[in-house]
Amino acid sequence: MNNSNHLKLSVSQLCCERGSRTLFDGLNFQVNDGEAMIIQGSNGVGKTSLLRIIIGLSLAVKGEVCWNDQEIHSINEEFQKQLLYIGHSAAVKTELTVRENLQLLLRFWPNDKVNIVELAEIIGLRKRLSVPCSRLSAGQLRRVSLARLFISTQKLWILDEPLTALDINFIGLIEQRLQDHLKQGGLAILTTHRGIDLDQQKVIVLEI
Amino acid sequence: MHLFLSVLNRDLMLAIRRRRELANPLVFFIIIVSLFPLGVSPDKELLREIAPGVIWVTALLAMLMSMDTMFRSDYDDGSLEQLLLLPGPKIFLIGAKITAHWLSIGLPLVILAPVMALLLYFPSHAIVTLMITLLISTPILSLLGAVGVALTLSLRSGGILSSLLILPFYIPVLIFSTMAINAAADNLPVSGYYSLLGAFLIISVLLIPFAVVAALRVSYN
Amino acid sequence: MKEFLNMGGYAIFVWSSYAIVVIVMSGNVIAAKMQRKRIINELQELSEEE
Amino acid sequence: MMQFIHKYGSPRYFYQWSAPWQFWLTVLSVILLAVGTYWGLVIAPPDYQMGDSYRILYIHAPSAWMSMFAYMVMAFSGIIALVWRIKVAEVVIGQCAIIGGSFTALALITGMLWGKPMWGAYWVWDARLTSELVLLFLYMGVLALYSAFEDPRTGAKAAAILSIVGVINIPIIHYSVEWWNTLHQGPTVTKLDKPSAHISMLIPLLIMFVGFKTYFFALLFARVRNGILFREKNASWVKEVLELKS
Repeated sequence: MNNSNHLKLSVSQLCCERGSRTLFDGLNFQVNDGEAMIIQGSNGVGKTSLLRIIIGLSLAVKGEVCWNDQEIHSINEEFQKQLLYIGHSAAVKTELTVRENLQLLLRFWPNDKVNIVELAEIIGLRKRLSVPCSRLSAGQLRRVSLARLFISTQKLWILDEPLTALDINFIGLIEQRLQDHLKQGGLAILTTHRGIDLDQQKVIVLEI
Repeated sequence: MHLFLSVLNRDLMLAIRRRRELANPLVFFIIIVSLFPLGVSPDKELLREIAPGVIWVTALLAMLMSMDTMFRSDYDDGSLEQLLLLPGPKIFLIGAKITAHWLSIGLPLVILAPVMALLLYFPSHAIVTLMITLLISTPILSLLGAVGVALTLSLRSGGILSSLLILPFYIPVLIFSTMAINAAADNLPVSGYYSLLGAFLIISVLLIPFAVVAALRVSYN
Repeated sequence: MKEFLNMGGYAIFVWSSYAIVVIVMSGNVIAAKMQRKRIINELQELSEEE
Repeated sequence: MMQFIHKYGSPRYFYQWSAPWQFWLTVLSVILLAVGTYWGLVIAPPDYQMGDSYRILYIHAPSAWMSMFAYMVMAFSGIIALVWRIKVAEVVIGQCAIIGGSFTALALITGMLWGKPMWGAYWVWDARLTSELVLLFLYMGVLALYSAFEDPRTGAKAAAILSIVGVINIPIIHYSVEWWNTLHQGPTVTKLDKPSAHISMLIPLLIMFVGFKTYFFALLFARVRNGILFREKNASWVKEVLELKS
């Protein structure tokens, strides 16, 4: 099932409320392997809430999210094995050094093809491996958390504003990585304010 | 199990980095206990009388102070949601975090308690009982505290509220522990109290992690 | 009647406790009624806006 | 079971079927409380040792009992709310906490007023009073937590978890307090408890119990109905109901 190349994530009749106001209702879409979906919309329309519902962290009021036609909470384990989520907080422990943070990433999401030094090379922090992350800039912190993308064996990428605080050439790197991921039959759902250029016919844009 | 160990390892590593912050509850414990002779009276008899209660209540407060460190920083920097998205049963994850918290706060308290007991002229033959009750009970305090913290995670002033929620649940542990210590001081048998506290511990270990998972789900909704 | 009110010397305690109970229980009822009024007004304003 | 709960738990349907219940329960509670009070204060003979002061128990005991009962109801609806995600159950939690809290306060106050003549002090660390006090703390916790969230649904879910943990703990707390009490206090104190069994004394007590219970449910229905109206303010059926009202 997992390594079949017919993966899809489908959302049907999704409804989300915050307090008394309804963020969105009757939301439907489907993303197939090799496709990326970019969610756009002004602040507070519920982009992040939608992502949190898709990854199964918070529950929708109505409707369901399906991974390969199975409701995600019924296949929690299997779904989470395929899931890579990066929220807009970096999830980097500032008490720890860059090396230790990368070690943590590799411990929780193992990938024996990559070693720490290569990884640090890719995200351009090779020389800062033993610097505590509290001394890194916002952009550098972001890169540490985005290192997840370069060790990822997961098929479904959910990225919340991945490009914030990044410099141009690293943005290029991320876009390249996304392209490869889609080529290898992966799926991606991301929110972003600034445009991101990917192979256009593979991109669905959702306005909420 | 692998999940449990790796999370435990992670949290302990973080605890070592935060040791100054973690020392605060212990310092608090020492200071408050030594305030009592100043506030009440340095009278040997009286201090020996109130020692179990004082040490226990203070230890309890010190634990409460430290509760927020269990999830707060992970929640704020978004790594808690990453952990919750790891494949595998969530109760192992929670169990690991609670264990780490106990190892970094509860255990030091257990080791510190005898010293404070001596400050209050507590009879040395009962100090072992004091330590054993703390050893059995502080994990229960960590477990119950986890529920409170998890419930109030998404709130601004979570810290104080969570202690309000949890303190009443500490009462049985407090009662039985202090009763055990008093019994030991009077050279009465204490094994009955141990088995009761042990039973509490087992029940808590079996049930509370599920409550914590549910509470975290609510906090993320 | 007099010694009924006197409650065998326990008048203050008996009567004050009964009084408090009456106050609180009726207070609860009134509170519920006011809550209802408040909500209905609010909802009517809401519907008038539309 | 599930269909049953979903049917009777759907806000609209609940609002309909609860209306007559609320009415008749109110009537019943008024009658029972009136009869019980009269009987308890006038007809029932004075107790041979406590004199007339024991008449306080006719309101103390039911309050104490209802304070426990309300917590049970709260926890039970908490389970329903968490397992089946029933909106009505969520509403019940918050409203139940308020009512139960007031009963707990009543039990404490009346207990103290009873204690003054019996023990010569307004407060004695009697097992029953103490666990009542702890119960008050538990209610305070639930209320504080419930009101801390600006989204009532989240608040209700959080309060549900807390009250379920609480309901497991209450017996433990109760027995630990009892034990502690028996160890630290001589048995000389007259225990705060139901009057020594004499039928003419027990009948009014029973009437009061039932009266308090019906009162509780009447009030609960009223508050929950209000809560539902508020929670469902955007639903069409609410507008219909209100058009009838206005």
